[in-house]
Amino acid sequence: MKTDPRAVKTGVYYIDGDVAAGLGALAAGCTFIGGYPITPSTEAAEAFARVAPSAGAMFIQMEDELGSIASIIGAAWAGVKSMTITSGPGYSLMMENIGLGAMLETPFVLLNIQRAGPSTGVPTKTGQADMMQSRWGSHGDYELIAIAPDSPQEMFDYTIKAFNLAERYRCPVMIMSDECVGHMTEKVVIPRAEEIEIEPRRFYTGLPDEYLPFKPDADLVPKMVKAGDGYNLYITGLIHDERGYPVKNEEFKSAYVRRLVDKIRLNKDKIIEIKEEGISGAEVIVVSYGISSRVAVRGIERAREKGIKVGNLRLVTVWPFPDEKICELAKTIKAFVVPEINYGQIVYEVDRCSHGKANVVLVPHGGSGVHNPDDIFDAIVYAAKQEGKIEGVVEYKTKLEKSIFGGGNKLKK
Amino acid sequence: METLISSKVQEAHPEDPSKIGCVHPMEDVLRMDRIPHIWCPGCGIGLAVTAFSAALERANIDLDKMSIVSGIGCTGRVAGYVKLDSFHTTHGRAIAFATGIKVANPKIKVVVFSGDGDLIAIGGNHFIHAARRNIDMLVICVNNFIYAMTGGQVAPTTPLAAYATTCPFGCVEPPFNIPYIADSSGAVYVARWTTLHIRRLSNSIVEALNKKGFSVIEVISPCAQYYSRINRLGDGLDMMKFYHNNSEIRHGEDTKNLDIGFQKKIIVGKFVDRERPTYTERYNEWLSELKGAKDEPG
Amino acid sequence: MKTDPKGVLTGLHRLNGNHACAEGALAAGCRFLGGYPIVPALEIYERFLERAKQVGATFIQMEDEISALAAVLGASWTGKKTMTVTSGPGMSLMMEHLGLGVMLETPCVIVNIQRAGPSIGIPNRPSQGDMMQVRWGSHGDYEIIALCPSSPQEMFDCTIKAFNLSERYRIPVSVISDEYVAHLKEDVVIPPAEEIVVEPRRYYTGSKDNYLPFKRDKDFVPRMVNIGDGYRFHVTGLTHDDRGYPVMNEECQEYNVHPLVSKIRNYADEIIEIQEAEIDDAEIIIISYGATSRAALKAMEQARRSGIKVGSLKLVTVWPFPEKRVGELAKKVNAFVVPEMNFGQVVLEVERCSYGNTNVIFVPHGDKGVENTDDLLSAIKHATQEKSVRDGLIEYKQARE
Amino acid sequence: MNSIVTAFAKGIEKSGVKPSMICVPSDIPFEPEVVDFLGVDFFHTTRGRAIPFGTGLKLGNPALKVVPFIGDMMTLGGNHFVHGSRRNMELLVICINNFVYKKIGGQSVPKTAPAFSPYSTFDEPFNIPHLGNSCGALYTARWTALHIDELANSIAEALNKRGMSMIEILAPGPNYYTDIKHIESNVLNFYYENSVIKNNEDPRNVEITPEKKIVVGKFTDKERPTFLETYNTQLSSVLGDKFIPYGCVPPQNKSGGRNGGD
Repeated sequence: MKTDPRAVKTGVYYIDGDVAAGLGALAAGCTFIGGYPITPSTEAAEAFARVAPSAGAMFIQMEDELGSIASIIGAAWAGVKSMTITSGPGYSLMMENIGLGAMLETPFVLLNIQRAGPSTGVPTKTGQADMMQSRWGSHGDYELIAIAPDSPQEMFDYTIKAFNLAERYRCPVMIMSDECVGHMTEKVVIPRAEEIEIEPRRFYTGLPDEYLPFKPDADLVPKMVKAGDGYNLYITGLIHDERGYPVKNEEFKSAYVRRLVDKIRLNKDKIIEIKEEGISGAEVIVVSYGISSRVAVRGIERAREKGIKVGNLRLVTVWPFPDEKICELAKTIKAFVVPEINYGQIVYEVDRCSHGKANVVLVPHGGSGVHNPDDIFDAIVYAAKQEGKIEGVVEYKTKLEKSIFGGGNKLKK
Repeated sequence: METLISSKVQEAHPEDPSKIGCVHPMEDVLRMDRIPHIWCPGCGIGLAVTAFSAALERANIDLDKMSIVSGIGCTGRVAGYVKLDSFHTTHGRAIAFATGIKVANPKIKVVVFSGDGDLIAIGGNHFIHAARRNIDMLVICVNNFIYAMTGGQVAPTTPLAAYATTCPFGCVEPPFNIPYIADSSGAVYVARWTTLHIRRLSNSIVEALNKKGFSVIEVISPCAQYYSRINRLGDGLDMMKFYHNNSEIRHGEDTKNLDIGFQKKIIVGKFVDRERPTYTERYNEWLSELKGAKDEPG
Repeated sequence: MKTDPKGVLTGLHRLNGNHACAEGALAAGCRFLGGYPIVPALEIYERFLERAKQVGATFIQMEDEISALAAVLGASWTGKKTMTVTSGPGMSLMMEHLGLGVMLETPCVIVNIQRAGPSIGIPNRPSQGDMMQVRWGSHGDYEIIALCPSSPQEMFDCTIKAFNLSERYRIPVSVISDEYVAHLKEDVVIPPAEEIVVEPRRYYTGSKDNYLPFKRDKDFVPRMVNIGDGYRFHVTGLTHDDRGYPVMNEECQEYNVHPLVSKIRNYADEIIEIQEAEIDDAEIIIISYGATSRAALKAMEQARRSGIKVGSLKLVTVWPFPEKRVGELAKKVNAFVVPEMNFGQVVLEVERCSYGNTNVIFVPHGDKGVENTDDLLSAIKHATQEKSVRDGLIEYKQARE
Repeated sequence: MNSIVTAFAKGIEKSGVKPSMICVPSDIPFEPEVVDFLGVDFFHTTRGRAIPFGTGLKLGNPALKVVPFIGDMMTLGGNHFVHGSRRNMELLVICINNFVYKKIGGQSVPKTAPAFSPYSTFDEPFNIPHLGNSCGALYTARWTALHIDELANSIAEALNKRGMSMIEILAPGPNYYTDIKHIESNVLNFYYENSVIKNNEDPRNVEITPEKKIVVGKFTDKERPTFLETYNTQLSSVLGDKFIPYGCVPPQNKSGGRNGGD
């Protein structure tokens, strides 16, 4: 399906990632954003608020993050594409309703511009420490999709992709960006409306009396209708059957929640997007995402100059995680090096999926800044030199850590 | 561990007050090692803090038994500059945090000092519930009509048609009348002043500090950097002139008449002063009812 | 340190898990409960409130779970031992303040009686779907301690232990139980007050002028003072230095946040408590926690009777995860069988820590009743037939009637 | 609860609003049969979030009539209520209140709520109509589960009101954290003996206290532009022709649906 031309501000711009995401949302056909201001994500909301009135869209600033996310779930059921914008602390507040979104199989997009945490942390500086939260933050079992763009252009492109995935799989999609990307100003090319492909909502078209709100298609995704169309909907956050009616027996619970997780797990190959470069024949592979992947390139280049065969694997979709891909690669290489702006999150997934076949070196960073490429280079050199197998994640001690907590061993277990 | 802080950390924050080279008359209640503060030129929060500090000296309260809690935002930084047991907590939850302190140890005098976005937008629920319970605390709400810390977004206090970055074509939501909502949810003391009325504000704070129950003082304050700039209202001084010409003291005014329009008249004064049993009193009553004897709370 | 005898109801009692938890809290010296009612944790409030008047404890029912945890953190700084009680949806709302608790290094206990999720789910059915949430649910980097009791007696013991750990490491500690244990009635032995050891708060004792709220001891844990003691300290959820003043740079972020992680990671061995049974000759080990370990132990016995050498590893502390021990055992056994009442959470950690040395079989548990062992036994049989180590998890598929 | 449903059904009928255009976001789980009977669209949301959920529904499709049912008596959702009132969002909020004092009107009444109903025994309740009125709600009323006809009239009236309306219903209703068994049977009798109808009473004076009889009635009925009206006026005055008024043209009905032909 093509998008609405009124919503596409075609042209070449020099804008930051937040603004690009705001324009991307509009281009993707999003007509409702409920948000609450939080540094460093406000620019996206402001950009949307500026262009929305002339495109038939609405930005409403709700009273808090709980209200923001509840309102966009409501709007999605009223038939529009909706999104909210936040950062770490706001994201934590949204956790309960992300579960509701997953349970009601509501398509919506959540843009999280990560900042340094925990708690209030450093509001104006970058971090990547909400990655695990995006997967596990709400209670109960669910699966969702998370994307990590690394440039303003990608913020635009992947916001559109996020909406498409949300509609395709009827689940919340997280754009897990970070402050660096959000506030980075680069060239962004917004194509013409005809060139933007958007996924239509999976509307039900059969007989009204036969409609079952949670009856899945073959790919485990059910079809949706709009509130007010006379379907007499019964939608509940309780465990429910195909009609949407609450059920209280455990067997049904398993079956229902199993479908919620399986609709993502079984469609994983279609969802996952990774970018790889120099993988074949590599002895060390750098696994990264978001802003870290741009910093890593410098470290990789230096290592290649030294003659080390380094591959570069960038996770565009972080969740679902590419288990099999990592598992296969682990068998062919010596080690993975994982630079992250946190003290170890995605690295545990890499560690898990490498099944002891390859060493895993974490290059941590506490946030509030990005890695020193030298650290990544050093870690690659170390990983390439290592002959034996080391169990568990090896935490590389960065220059910054040494300068604060003193020298000691280069690496610590 | 101290030596482990890199030199950069130390440079960023001169620890030695002598470097600044002055002794402030309110040194006793302000953290001089944190001055200079982060507020912009023309901001009114400093005036509110001055009024508060002056009140502390006059209120005849043991400052060691006093705690100040702030949320997030420009005014949220106040806790960091006032030399009491001070807590800078999460966005909107200052009142909830303070409730815990007060209920767990009723001997502590608790002050919540925060902004309009923090207390009334995201923290609105805690505000009305603490008022309903009548938790014994003083809430000073600095109202500058905008979210200033994040760069000028619309707040639930932004007057209709005023501009803000998330309302680039004018605010479309009517603002809260903070004294009215405080009154209707059960606050025992409600007053409003502007940062121009610094002496009256200070008197009001002294009065409220000695009041038992949930007291609210709204302080209208200029935000020269965002609100005034976006709406072309001049700088801090212009706003003060505006307050001078457009505020009217009406003690005891019915709280429903206290709406603030865009650049309209501001009614200030003390509006509510009544008595209601506090949460701790009712809790103790409940305990003694059940036990037949009065129990020492907490 | 000995506990206050007022809170200890010494003797043999028949209590359900929730009541045992309330008794444990009071025995550990908890004197402040802030919360918001939610099924299936209600009985803890009821019990606590009923007993509050006898021990002089304070109770407040806040307007929501967000404020409940905020109030608990505030109360903790007055010197009281504090707790909040909730279930899944409430836990999700508490996530922001869990982060604040970690950042302010405030000791408190969060009891989460898990119910079936996601979202509202089924309020009165057990589940273990919040295991990863408690570890990863708040934004930013932190490490957490989570204890998982499997019986009312353990609810009592773990609650006391949770208070002790929270004072020792100055961190919010979760007791993450489930509806089954919470409503299970069994004998609970409450020892005399003299026998209950409680960890005292790590108070600062030096001069008032030199107090720095976040100056860390060698073990990365700073010392605390009470509000009202005249220290006039400042604490903030922003990244801060030793004085508690915000500093917005990379160095301070590393200086502040890395110890938050290290103070748990480096002392994981002291914190971790696991219970092993019949490990020595085991070919297959069931790794379980909480209510599922009841089924695990039964299955172990039944399997042993039929001649399969099965052992059990029960996680009392799920977080931090006993990486080393699981890694060691992985080399010795043919398979780990991991029953959980969810669709795969802690099993991912088991998979990670077995480094491709053994098969990991995941059993989604609980469909046929929490203590039913059918699925476990057939998973064990399945494990014995598995000859080579496979890549990734093997998920046991139940035979559906 | 049954009597409220009856009143709601009657109210819908009287108001002339088509039930299929009514959406009920609620934090009380309705029985599926009830929803079927009413013929509305029903959303059981997370605790306290019915109003923002309803805000989203309303703004997503302004043609809908959104009626949030609040069972938590403004505990979790208090903030959304005050902000919804301030915005004058077009919602009809029905707030079920099962709080009854231990003693009202000098008469001893069984404690209806255990210590953990939304308010604990030593807590005082909100004066909800006053709170709503002070924040800007247009229409405020309070009835008990006994006043079915009056309640139905109120609902019919409020459904046709443009703006935020609020009806508080005192009912021994199932609240989802209190067990039904705690609710003593003579509560209805108590309502009968202790309530007094005073229409147009100043909401200031309708607080529920042990000393007074419960005042019920329609308290306020004002007029004020709704959120969308203010939005459209303000933006078209600033942007002129560039502005596409929001919600004036009903969104295209792509899904077909039962109302497709209307």
